[in-house]
Amino acid sequence: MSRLSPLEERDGETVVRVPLTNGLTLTKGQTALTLVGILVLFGLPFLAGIVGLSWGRLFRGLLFGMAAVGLNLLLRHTELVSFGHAAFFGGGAYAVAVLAAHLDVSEGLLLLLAAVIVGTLLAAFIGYFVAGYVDIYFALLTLAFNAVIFATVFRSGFFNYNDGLAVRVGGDNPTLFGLGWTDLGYDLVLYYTTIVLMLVMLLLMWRLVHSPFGRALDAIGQDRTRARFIGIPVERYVWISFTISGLYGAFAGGVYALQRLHVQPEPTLYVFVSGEILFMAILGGFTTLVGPLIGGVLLVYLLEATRFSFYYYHAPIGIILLAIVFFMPKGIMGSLPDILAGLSRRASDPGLLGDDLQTIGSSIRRSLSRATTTVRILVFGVR
Amino acid sequence: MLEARNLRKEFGELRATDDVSLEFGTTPGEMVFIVGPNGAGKTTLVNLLTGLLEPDQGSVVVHEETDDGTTVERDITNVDPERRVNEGLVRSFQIVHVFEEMTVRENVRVAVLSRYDKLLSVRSRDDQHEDVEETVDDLLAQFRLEETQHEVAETLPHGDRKLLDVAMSFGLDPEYLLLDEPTSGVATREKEYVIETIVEASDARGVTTVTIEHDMDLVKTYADRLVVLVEGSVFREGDPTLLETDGELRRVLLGVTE
Amino acid sequence: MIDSFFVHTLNGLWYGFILFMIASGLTIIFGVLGILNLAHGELYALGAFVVFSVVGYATGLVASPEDPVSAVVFGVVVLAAALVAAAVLLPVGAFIEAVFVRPIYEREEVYQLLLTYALLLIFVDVMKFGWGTSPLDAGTYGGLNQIPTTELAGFGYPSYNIVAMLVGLAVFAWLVWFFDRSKTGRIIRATAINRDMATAIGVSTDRTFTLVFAMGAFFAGFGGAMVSIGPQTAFLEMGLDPLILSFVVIVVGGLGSLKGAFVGALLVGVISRWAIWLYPAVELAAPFAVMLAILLVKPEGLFGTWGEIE
Amino acid sequence: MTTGSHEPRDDGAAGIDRRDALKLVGGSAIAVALAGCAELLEDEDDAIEDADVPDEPIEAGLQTFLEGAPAVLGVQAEMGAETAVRRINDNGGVAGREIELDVIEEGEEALENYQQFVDDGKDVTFGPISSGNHEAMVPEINAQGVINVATDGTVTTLYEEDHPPEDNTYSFRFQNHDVMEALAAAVEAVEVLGVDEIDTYAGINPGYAFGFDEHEVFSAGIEQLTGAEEVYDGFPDLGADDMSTHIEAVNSEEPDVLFSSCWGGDATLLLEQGHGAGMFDNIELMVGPVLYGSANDLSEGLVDGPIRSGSRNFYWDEPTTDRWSPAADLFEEVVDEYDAVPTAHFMSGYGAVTAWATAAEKAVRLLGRWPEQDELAELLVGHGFHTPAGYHTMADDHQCYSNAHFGELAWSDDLDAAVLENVTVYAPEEVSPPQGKPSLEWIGGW
Repeated sequence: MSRLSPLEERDGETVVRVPLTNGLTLTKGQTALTLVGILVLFGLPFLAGIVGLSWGRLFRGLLFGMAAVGLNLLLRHTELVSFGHAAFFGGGAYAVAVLAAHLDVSEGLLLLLAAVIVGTLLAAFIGYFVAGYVDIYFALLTLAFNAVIFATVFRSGFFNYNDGLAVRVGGDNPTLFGLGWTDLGYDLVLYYTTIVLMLVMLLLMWRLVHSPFGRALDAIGQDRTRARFIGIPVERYVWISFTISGLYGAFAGGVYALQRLHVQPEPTLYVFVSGEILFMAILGGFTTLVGPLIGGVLLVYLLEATRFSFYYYHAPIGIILLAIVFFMPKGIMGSLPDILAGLSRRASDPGLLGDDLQTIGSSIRRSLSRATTTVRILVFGVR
Repeated sequence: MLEARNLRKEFGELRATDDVSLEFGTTPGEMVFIVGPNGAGKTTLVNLLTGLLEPDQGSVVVHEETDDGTTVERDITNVDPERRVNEGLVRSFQIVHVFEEMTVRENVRVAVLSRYDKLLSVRSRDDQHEDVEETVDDLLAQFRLEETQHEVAETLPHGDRKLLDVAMSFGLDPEYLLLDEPTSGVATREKEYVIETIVEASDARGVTTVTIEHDMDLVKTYADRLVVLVEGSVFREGDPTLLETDGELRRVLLGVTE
Repeated sequence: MIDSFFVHTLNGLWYGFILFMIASGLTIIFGVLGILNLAHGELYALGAFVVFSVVGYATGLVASPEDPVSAVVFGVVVLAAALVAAAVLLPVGAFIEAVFVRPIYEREEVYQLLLTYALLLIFVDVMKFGWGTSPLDAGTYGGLNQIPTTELAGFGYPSYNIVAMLVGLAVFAWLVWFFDRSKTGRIIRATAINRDMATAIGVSTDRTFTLVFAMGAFFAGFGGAMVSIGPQTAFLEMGLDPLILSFVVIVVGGLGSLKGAFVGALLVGVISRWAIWLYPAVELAAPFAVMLAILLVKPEGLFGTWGEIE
Repeated sequence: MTTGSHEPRDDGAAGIDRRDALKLVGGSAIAVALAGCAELLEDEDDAIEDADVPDEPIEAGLQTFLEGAPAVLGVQAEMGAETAVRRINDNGGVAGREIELDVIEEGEEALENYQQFVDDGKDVTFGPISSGNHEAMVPEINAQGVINVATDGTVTTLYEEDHPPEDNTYSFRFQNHDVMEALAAAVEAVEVLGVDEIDTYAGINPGYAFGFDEHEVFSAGIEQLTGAEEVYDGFPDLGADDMSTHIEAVNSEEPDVLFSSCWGGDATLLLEQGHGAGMFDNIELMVGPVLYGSANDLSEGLVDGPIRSGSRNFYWDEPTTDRWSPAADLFEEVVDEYDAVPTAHFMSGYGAVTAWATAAEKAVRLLGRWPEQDELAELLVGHGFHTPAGYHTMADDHQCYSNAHFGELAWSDDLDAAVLENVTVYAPEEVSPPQGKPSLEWIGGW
């Protein structure tokens, strides 16, 4: 099977085999996009400022996006909506904070490892109870677990209530790779370590979802009963995928704690953070691997930055989300191919633009007429 | 041999299965048809055998020949459905259950992966197991699904979906295959084709099949043995010619008065 | 101790009735439309803000309560104001359903979540635009407490709580009557059970759904209004916690079940008040612990029904 | 332990004359304006005229709670900061530089907001309100080196333990810390009821870090002073929708003193439900350090009963406005401009801006040029300045110390607003530990 050339022919198209993935391939276009993406990630600390964006904020966006990538394993494959993934993000973040604040552990990578272990164990624990549930019961059970964890941390002196814990031993930043760094050096080393780990984790997730196990999760998502009767131990597999999915959140939360160096319950554990992680996956495009990452960057950026530009800063985010629901039906990454195709068609045939205007006009007219009908219904009742 | 031993199941007041004792596969590879009027407890019986339901009383037992020729009994009454698949006990549903968003090939493949116990593997891509792919090819050929193998299951015509459902069951290498109305919803002219394909496949593999069927012409043509359920109990058991000869049976089943 | 137990239980019941008023709308919408409306808490908040404006006008029309008779008149006026405030939510709900929700019934559920979350965000700013950023107090609680209720039985308990419980009971009774007895209610139930069948016999599902959403919004708003004329203030984030608590209530009771929501609300109300009394440390976690316990033991909730109003 | 009704320390409440006032406040235009005595100013300020100061305006950022439940406090801080900026700009700016103030919602992201302010090139930042958010910010402030003067936002331990002066250069805090108000509440209770009358006490405090801290300090204080026994401590959620359970617990225990650090909507909810359930018939006295923070939301019925409230480092009518014109002017300005009564949080914003602006101007006079951040930070330590609330000093630990106020909650028909009567003023040293001494240790030594 193995050949030296990374290129191979498939269905009449030249595709690129990706190293370390046992034969997963990308089209030429996808390869180019991936390379650009990786370059952007590596250049981010230097590029962000040039285009007027905040690097730290983008970094946080990537972290929440990473949690969303984990959540997406459940959402896309087993088709389970989790409303409780902040538990693992926050669990990871608090593992770091507790070790640093109470046990004086100062090596960042050790802290990160602890975050992954604690968050994953938490996911395994919760997953054990929720794996047998589906649909909204699954969603609301995960939410309840999340809420109980939040309430416990929020009202416990050990976690210093809502004031949270600092990730600094004796007032210093943690060490990384056993070395102390300047503030900027710390941020850069942490960022690049994270990016490398993140790329590896994305690659692993990619392999996972294309493996027989990924296919089994798809089967569970599409028809649980059938899955059982072809011999899939459904609950055990859901449990495993729930745990893996929590691992991604725990990793992201751990890095978040190392980046922010102070962990509080509301930004990490509140159930609405769980909702946000879910929405990141959807708005980025949950049918794709990297969509949730993009969604994370976008939503975090919006949530943190709109207040600096707008007095009414909630509504703009709401309107953007509405636009995505209605005009990008598969989320940003999921809709990208359609949009690009549409754009190139319009480039070659400008006449289509007129049709677009008509479509928009008629959809607005439809909305208005629906709205007026509702008034009639209010007056005359259902019949 | 698969044995139902004094199975009983009640839903509230209703006794859906009432002390049913039956044996399937006394002759390996036999084709048993279960018939009976609506509400006779046919589907409940299949559900009890395959583990979708737990009986209130009685047990489900598998008899297996060991190498030295003796027979070993194993009680699987409380075994999960997914584990019963490992015992060679496989079923299909009255309403088609396939993985709607997968292609035909992927549907079959996931069943075969399960049979080869490779579902937990993450080391390789799902389509890179040569033994699996060969088996998938065989099944697709046998069920005449090669042409549609790259189509998504939800877009298939109904007859093909039924066949796909059965093909997946065969992909699990069953010893006993329980089919709940494999021809329901299939156009009359295709019914024969569906059953014919199933018969061929099970003959080729020596699979004991237990089929719930309403079409008495098909039953007459294909059954090795007949089980008639009425109001949860076994009413008749025997040769399909009973359908011709037993007046009471004809009255119960077909509403024919003679 | 016994007296305290009695008062704590009454407090729990009162809180449960409030929860029921909020959760009833959510469970109706979920039961019939199959949509988990994340903006439900904002509709509740909107009711609280609108009643602030309406009450200010309405109580200007009557003298402030000085004797039992004027107190009762005051109470009637305030309750009428709460109804008016909730009625404002009817067109709001209908508009939202018709313009935003209807186009996406066929889409995957997660988009409905994203959509209603977007609406939640927009609602916050609508209220910010309408009523500003500071908490507002309708200031009617003291007046309502002058209605003589428990004094007659020789024991002091806030009359507002008694009134709120009676109103909650009336809401429940009306909803049960509506879905069991009235023609429109039966049509809605039929639609919930089988949309295609309902369409086949000539029911407009569009209109049914709009009506149901509007009703859901009405009861959310009414809950908000009832809370706001009580001791609570109306403030911008007030919708978040009730939204989550409504989830708890409808899950405990069984999704889509009105009776379940009623029993679930009272259970959550009473158990959580007892818990805060006896084990103060669990204050924040109490409702969720109740929910976990019930769901892990009885997964379908107390009155488990799926996708239909019971 | 001396308590009782004090004259304000040395803010020259009575019989102030022009020269004294100018000398007192440092003589510069804005220092005088911010102290509320602009009409006293006569001379041109040569040192500042000649200084080498850039032309562009000072860019300042304030983050505070602008919406929702905590907006009760946050918006007051915003009004205060805006008022100070308005006064500065009307009087020619800080050494000629006007201040442009950006105000944004604090939310849960105080640290991120501060970073954005720095990215936006702010010369100075103010806020936040939340203590946890402030704690997260302090290291970042020191890393970035742009001075922040917190309007509120600290738990006692912030500068005592977590960020001692040797680790802290650029982070300052204007408002009194919570030890002062919680202890003032304990002392106040003893003053009003007498040591022998206090046998039991209870607490209803918001269930988050601030509430837990306040309860701990109050308990330590009242037990040290009276040997009273705690009979109930309840912690309703912040932004609670029901406190009936906690109130019933108090009713059944009938403590002599009820302590509550509830604020904003929680304070009004507690007062409303407390009145509804007859709670004030079951206690002798309620002391609440921040009840008056909700002054603009209180109605006549709510202030009824034996309730005394703190007002941190500022009560607008102390010294009374007829004796102290700066306070009178300020009160009038706030009512005109915002249609609201200023509370202690107004002074949080006002004082934070004043602390920085007066120090900056002092620096310009000393250096003959605009100061660098580190020079200004150094000058802020030990800096004394006036506001209409009196005289304030920024201590070595970067915490500002001012008088603490406590008074009886009452209703004014003239103002149609809640007021405090019989206000007691506590000097900082009476209710806060000396520099370098942890609070609880210090209380234990009373």
